[in-house]
Amino acid sequence: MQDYLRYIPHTEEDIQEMLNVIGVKRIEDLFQTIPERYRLSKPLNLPEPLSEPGLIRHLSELQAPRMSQFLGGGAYHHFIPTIVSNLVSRSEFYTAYTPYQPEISQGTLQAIFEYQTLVCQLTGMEVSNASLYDGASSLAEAVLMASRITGKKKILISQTVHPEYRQVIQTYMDPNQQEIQLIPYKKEEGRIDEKILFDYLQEDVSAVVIQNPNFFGVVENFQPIVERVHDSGGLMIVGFTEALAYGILKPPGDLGADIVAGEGQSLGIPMSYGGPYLGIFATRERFIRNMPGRLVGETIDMEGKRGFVLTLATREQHIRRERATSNICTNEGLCALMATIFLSCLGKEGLKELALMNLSKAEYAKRTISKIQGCRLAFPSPTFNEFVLQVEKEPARILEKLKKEGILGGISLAKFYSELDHHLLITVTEMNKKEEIDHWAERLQYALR
Amino acid sequence: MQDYLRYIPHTEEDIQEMLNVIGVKRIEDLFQTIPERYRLSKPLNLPEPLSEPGLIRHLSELQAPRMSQFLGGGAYHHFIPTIVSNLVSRSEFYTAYTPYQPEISQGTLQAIFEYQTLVCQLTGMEVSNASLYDGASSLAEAVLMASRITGKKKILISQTVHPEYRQVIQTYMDPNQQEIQLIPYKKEEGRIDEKILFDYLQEDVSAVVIQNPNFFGVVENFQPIVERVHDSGGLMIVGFTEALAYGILKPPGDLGADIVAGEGQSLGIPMSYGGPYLGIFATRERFIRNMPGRLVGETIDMEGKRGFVLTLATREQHIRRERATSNICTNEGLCALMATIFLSCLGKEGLKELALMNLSKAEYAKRTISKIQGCRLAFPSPTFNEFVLQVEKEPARILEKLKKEGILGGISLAKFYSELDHHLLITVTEMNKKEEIDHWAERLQYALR
Amino acid sequence: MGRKITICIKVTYAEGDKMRRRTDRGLIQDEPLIFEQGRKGRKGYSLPQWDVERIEADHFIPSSLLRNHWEGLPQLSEMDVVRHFTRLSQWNYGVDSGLYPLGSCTMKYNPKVNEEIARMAGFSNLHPYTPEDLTQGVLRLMFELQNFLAEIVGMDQVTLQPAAGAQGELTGMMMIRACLQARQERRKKVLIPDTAHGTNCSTSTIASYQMIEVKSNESGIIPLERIVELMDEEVAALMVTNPNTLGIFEENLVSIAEIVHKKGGFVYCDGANLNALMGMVKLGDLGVDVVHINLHKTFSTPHGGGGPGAGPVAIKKELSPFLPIPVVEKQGEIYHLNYNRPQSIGKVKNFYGNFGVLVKAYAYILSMGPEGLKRASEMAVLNANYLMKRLKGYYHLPYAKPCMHECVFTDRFQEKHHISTLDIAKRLIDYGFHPPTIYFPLVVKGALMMEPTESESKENIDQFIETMIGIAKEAEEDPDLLRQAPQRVKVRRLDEVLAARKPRLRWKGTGS
Amino acid sequence: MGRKITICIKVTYAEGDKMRRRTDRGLIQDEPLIFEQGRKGRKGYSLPQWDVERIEADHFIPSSLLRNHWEGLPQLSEMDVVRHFTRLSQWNYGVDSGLYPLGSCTMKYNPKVNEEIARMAGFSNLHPYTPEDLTQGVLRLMFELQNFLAEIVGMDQVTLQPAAGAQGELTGMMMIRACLQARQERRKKVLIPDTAHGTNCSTSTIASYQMIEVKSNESGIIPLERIVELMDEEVAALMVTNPNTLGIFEENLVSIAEIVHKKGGFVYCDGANLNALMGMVKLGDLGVDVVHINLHKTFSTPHGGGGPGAGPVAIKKELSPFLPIPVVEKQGEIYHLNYNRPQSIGKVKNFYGNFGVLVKAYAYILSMGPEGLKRASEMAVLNANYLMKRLKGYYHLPYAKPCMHECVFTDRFQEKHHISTLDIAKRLIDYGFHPPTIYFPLVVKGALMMEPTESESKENIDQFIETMIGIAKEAEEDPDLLRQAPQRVKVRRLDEVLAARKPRLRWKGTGS
Ligand SMILES: Cc1ncc(COP(=O)(O)O)c(C=O)c1O
Ligand SMILES: Cc1ncc(COP(=O)(O)O)c(C=O)c1O
Repeated sequence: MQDYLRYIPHTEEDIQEMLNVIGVKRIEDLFQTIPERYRLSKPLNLPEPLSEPGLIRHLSELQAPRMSQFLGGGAYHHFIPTIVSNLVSRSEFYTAYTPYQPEISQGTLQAIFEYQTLVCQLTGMEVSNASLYDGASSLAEAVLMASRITGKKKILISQTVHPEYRQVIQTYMDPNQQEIQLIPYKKEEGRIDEKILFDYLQEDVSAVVIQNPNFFGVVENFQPIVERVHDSGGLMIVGFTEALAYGILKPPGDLGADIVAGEGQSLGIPMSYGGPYLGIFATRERFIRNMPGRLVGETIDMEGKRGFVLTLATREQHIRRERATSNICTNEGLCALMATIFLSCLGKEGLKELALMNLSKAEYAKRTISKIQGCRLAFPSPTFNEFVLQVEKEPARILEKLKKEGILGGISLAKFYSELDHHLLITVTEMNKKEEIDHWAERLQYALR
Repeated sequence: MQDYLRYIPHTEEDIQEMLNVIGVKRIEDLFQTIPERYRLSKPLNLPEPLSEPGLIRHLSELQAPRMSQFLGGGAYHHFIPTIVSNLVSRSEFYTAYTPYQPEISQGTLQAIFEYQTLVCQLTGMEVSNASLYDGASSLAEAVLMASRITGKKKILISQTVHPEYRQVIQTYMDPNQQEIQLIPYKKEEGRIDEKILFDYLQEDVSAVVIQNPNFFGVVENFQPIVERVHDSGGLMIVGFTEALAYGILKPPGDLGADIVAGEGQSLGIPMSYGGPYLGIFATRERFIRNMPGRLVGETIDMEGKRGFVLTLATREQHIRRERATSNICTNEGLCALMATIFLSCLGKEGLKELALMNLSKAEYAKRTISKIQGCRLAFPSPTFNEFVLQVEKEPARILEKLKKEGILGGISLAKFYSELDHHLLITVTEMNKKEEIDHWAERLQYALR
Repeated sequence: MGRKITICIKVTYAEGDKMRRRTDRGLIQDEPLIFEQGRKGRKGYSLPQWDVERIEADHFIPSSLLRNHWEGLPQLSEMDVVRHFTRLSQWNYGVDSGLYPLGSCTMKYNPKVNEEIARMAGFSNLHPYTPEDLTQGVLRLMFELQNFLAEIVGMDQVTLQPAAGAQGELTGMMMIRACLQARQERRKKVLIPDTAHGTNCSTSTIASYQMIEVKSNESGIIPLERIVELMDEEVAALMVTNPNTLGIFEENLVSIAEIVHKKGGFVYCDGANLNALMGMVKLGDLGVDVVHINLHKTFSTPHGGGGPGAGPVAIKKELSPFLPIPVVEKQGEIYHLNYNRPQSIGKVKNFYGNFGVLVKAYAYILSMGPEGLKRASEMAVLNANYLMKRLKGYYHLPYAKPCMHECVFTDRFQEKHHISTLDIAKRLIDYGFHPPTIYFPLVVKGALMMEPTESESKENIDQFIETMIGIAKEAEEDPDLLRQAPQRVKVRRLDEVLAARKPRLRWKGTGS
Repeated sequence: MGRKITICIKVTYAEGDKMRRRTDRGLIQDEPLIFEQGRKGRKGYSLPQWDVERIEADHFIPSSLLRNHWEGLPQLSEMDVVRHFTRLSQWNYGVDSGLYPLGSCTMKYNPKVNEEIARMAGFSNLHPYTPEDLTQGVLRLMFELQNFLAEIVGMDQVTLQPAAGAQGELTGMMMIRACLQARQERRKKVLIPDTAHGTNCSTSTIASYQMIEVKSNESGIIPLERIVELMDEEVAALMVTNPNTLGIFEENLVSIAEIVHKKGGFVYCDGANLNALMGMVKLGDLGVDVVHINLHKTFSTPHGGGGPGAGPVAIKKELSPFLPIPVVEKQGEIYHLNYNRPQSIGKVKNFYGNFGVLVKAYAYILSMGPEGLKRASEMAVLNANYLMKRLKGYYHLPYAKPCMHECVFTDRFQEKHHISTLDIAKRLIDYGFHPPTIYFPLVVKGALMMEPTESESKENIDQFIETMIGIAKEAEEDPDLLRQAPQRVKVRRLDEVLAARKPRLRWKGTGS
């Protein structure tokens, strides 16, 4: 079946005419520069092509079943207004390349300019780039940037930063150039232990990295930390996995953060089994030239009309080559557009209301299970839409039982923190209806018997 | 909850400012012209508004389950290329009104011009309008048009025309102006009985209406009829419910039809529980001025550039008022666009291939059940993708049994033809995989035991 | 080589910031007809795989009945088809492009979520002859929608079958005819005001009634006296549009209805303008016996560039026996389709109506709720009155009284500069607005009929107003700008006379 | 009042039918920034209904940690949001708009069906921490895609984790570093040809290697002798792009690889240009140890206006232990994610990669099959050679030899008319084509890098060719047309110097 020809318009006539113009006989003649003996003689070992309807059928069958979800930990189940997916489906947006030719890319460029502004408003920072890959790599870029700025080696990272984010930072870092010191959390609070942090906080520290809300869902209070970090000549880096929290939480910028880097998936981007997501990256104006990633700036055209262009490219790989601030080229443009539409649609009231709904639902869940035997909140500290539950039975067993009821009841923390071997990370969002939460609690109670 | 305000942008400030400009105090003052005592004092008795996610949840629950289908009879389950739904979702198409302002409607206008051309190519006729409501009303309009042209009363309609189409014709007709004579079908062939037809075919006959393929799926041979109709001074009207058949069948135009009117749903339009569909209507150039519905024509602009406009509007209600050829205004524009994209995408090869696949699958189904005890083909005549099966058990019972297996096994003809009380109309399209047909046949055999 | 063309975009810059959302140069792709493209052997499709024997048609069907040639039908790659229709779309203007004040058409915003919902497989992929026990959900949807609409217009029953307003009219008039026949009455005439939409007139003809035109009075409504004069036992019905096409509420309707009823006639109401009345007044309370509703206007289903729409008809009890079949009914908890209605007028359409459109209207009503719908009507009327107030003085207002959802101006003031309604309309295009409805209703010479709808914010309307004022200025200072308009779009004014004189209604090979 | 602007659209008419698909006037809506719109109290959203008690934040969280003010964030109705982004989209140019010969970017058609599939709820709504027994389908998809890609490039294993090409490079170089470390080797240098893409250079830096530039020879490829000279025990790897950014196949690669290997180094291949090779040759057979693949190029996933993409990395067995975690594995009939790989470089990204992009690439490969992919490469190369052949003579061709999927011209011939590559590129816009990649690769002065891809029909390419020839004529006869270009789009050439001199990177109240 040659249905793939719908993607390749050449008829046999076309091919002949073109070969004649080129002055060769056969297609193969065009591949002469490939050494004879390496040219493939037999077809690739791949499945025979599927028809369009066959393809649709096959892939529908690979889908995962619908479940009641209480999972978070870096990916969140939030409502996405219909217009978000509707508008990003405009082919002028998604079939375009990076806007290297501004005159026919003003749509993408203005949207990114709006995105950069929205990120500043959300984080309380002064400048944002046009996006990085995801929260984890964004945080890693922040760490590298800090070292470029301070010229120092040591990075202090709170243990309450998403474990996978820490892994990515580790990978990005050059063991010979940088050194990581993990800062433990207060067992009773689930928050970074400032005392220990302050002990490590010396002149040689390039940056302190915390996450807020942290991996346990706990709202960190890093105001006291910021000052000390600055005094010691280091930079304060604040990461996050749940951008929605800033609908009600004080933006890190207001608290003195130097770099804010985190995940934007909650802002209108589907969970898609882990990607594509949105790496948010914002900092202070004075650090612009050290910033990774693309930037869109406002300017005027030869008629004096306002327009937008990619700017400050001298930081980037295609100009600076080996001396660039980062190697990023393709970023997450369309996801940034989704976030832009999402935020435009919600506005300040909507974002606040949505955040409050997440908080209220999580608190409702806490109240509900507070009556249950065999489990307790691990940390009393304030949280946003996630919290850690300590259980008396084997977590894996509990989750297995809930799963049988069609519920993904939480994430077992054992694989991330050996000491939290009887702990579940529970996430509750606006998508969990009251009855759903009650049902979950009820099945949990049953499982804990 | 006032989420409906997302569709109504007025803030309280806006309202005040506007009222001030108008010079009234309260909104109610704008409705003074409505007699006091009739103005509603209490809110409409309707459900409280749903949120967007609530709405989505509610309507998903109203959906019907997915079934294995062997139903046709005027609505067909065909594959719709993804690009069809994708392209008609461009808001410039679907949020526009009828193209009364040609300068900013060239997209719609050129597409309709292409549609009109494609319909002519499909039916073998000379002119097509921009669409009517559906096959049934289209056929009714054909009958009215014939009377306008011939000035005669009597219409001869084959009993093999879709029963619901006949009902619609009946409704549209003025009992005082027109009169219907049903022409029976040959019991052994399932085709119109020419002899009886010819007996009725007198000078007073305005038109003869047949359907091809007819309601039994049988391919009619009306070539001999056409001549006689013309001799008697009447018009030959050919209807259809399955447009795809013309991928292989000789177009009615080639056989001398004067008006071709039928259903275009098979051309890329979803079944949607019966609508919206596409009323196809084509005729001869000499009848243009008597034609119902909108027409798009080619012309040039003041710079001599090719463009398209609505034309010959002097036939239409908004100009001709009570002397118009029809009262149609809004038609099925977007469905016509779907058909245009569908046909552009398939092209002549594709359409022929698709038609052949329908034929081959239906014939495969025939062969498969030919071995089954307790059922037989009611009519030996050639068919396209539908055929009538005579069964020895109670049809309702059989269908009920199949339904329990997740199969919609056919349509019982009893409610349409009292004499066909042990007959099922079976439809097989390219969407019925071989295994599905085998399964259907196997369950049918079981049900016939 | 080739000629130069000068495009004057003066005003775009002239008014500057005062008129913010303005038009600009745009790059548009020319695109030939689909038939002028493609090549033999190219394909843009993918069908299900062959899993049964492929047998040539003439094996089953006599070749005399088989197609032996193909005229036309293009052969393109999928991408070229996509580009073709993408480019065509870019020559269009929709509600999502900008303000679309097309009077009598209620071009309100079409919610995207409703489009998504209508596309759900359990609706779009559902065969109309699916057994009722599997379609309880969709039957419930239709049943509830019937009730919602009945409540909104204050009638007893509703049929969802008609595919559009005009077919709704026909259905309504057929029911009236059937009812009269059942009463053994033969009435020949229908009264229709001169402000009526063309469909009213043509519908009455198809329903085989003779139309009697009723002149509206100087304040734009039906004069009671005229009805008193004209109404007799020959008259089957009065067809009235309320609010009428001048955007004016028919104040005498109640008394008029009484007269009509006294003479045994019916009052048919064209409800296309229902967007002004939701939650404010019920047509049923005003003596209306039959009313059709354009879901593609009041209930936000998109117009699709000329359909599909849906024109449900609401009636008073008396007409119930004559409703088209089937009627969606509920018995206990079970919904079903009732075909057993001997007095029914039959069917006007195959199956049950434009279900895909009904889904969107149902979703819209559920999203709005009672206050939402009322608010919509209030704001629609507010917008129209605000527009009317601010434009009067610049444009001639034939009926100077508060309007409902739309208002009608004329080109009288501009005549002295030899500027017509058409020129004004075309100039609006250069500013990125869709023109209003023009030259309708016919009773108003050079009518400009404007319906902003509740979807438009004050800012949007202010921009439109400032543009209209700017155009009025241009008409005095530089009228040629208007006569030359539009200049900024793909094609300039088109030769409609040529189109009608020698109609080219299809592509005919390279000749075309 | 305001000024007039003359737009010359000479050539649009000049060449007439010879160049069919041409541009035209278009109506474009100006649209302010989202922040310059909206009003307090307006809303464009609808959240789930409150079904639990609504408690103010400060009840749970100390107010010192709560947001006390909002700077900016707009408040618009849903329709105004829809119009805003609809209008913005209309200022853009995508593959669906027209020919997009952006060299090194492989702007092929993005099949719509793949977009639909990626949107299926069972994929898009799936949480990454869902237990594996529920995600067997998606794990199978990833596992099979790994194998497909490995087969296509002739390598042993594949990781799908990298989010884009550059991250793929980093992942690959990290693995090489890790492998060397495991061997207790400390190598400091990486060899990179001067034709390389910027990401290769910056990646080597981030991987903390010192880059040594290798000059390419007069026929555009890496000279064997230079490698012989430069390769030593200090060199960790050679990063080569094949076909290279000149669209030329690196003929010496096999011998080069031998040398590199002999000295204990690795050959890293930038596979961004794989679209030329599918089914023709396997990079693995040429001695490549690591190669990254841009799914958003060769495998038709859309570029999204700058991402998301996906940059899987294929490797030879030797490097397997160092693959990022988790690795998708199959044991018996069960697919699972293996985190237990002690030597792994760790993770470069959260979770498993850009799954939504992977789905589209998987669907594409299944639609094409082995012959389809081969055909794609053949036609991509055919199109490029046809283009090169027809344009040479009109534009200077620095490397006059058969090319692969793309060809590179320069502005040398036009220099004498003081016309630069930039002028040519901008003039193309006026004709409705996206310009080629310009001023890259850096080794070519004033480069015009053209990659038509297999999606374009002969007619489309002929139109582009005729336009390029027409522009060459214009450069002689009327060079100002080029210097003034583009004239037909929303904005003319933009002041990039101003943008960089005083950066305005965000809206700052009415100031901006
Ligand atoms: C007042 C009025 N009545 C009837 C109609 C006809 O409705 P439809 O176009 O849906 O047939 C219209 C539509 O323009 C109208 O404006
Ligand atoms: C040759 C080459 N290598 C690497 C890259 C970087 O790929 P990405 O943009 O996906 O990071 C590109 C993209 O332009 C490229 O053309």
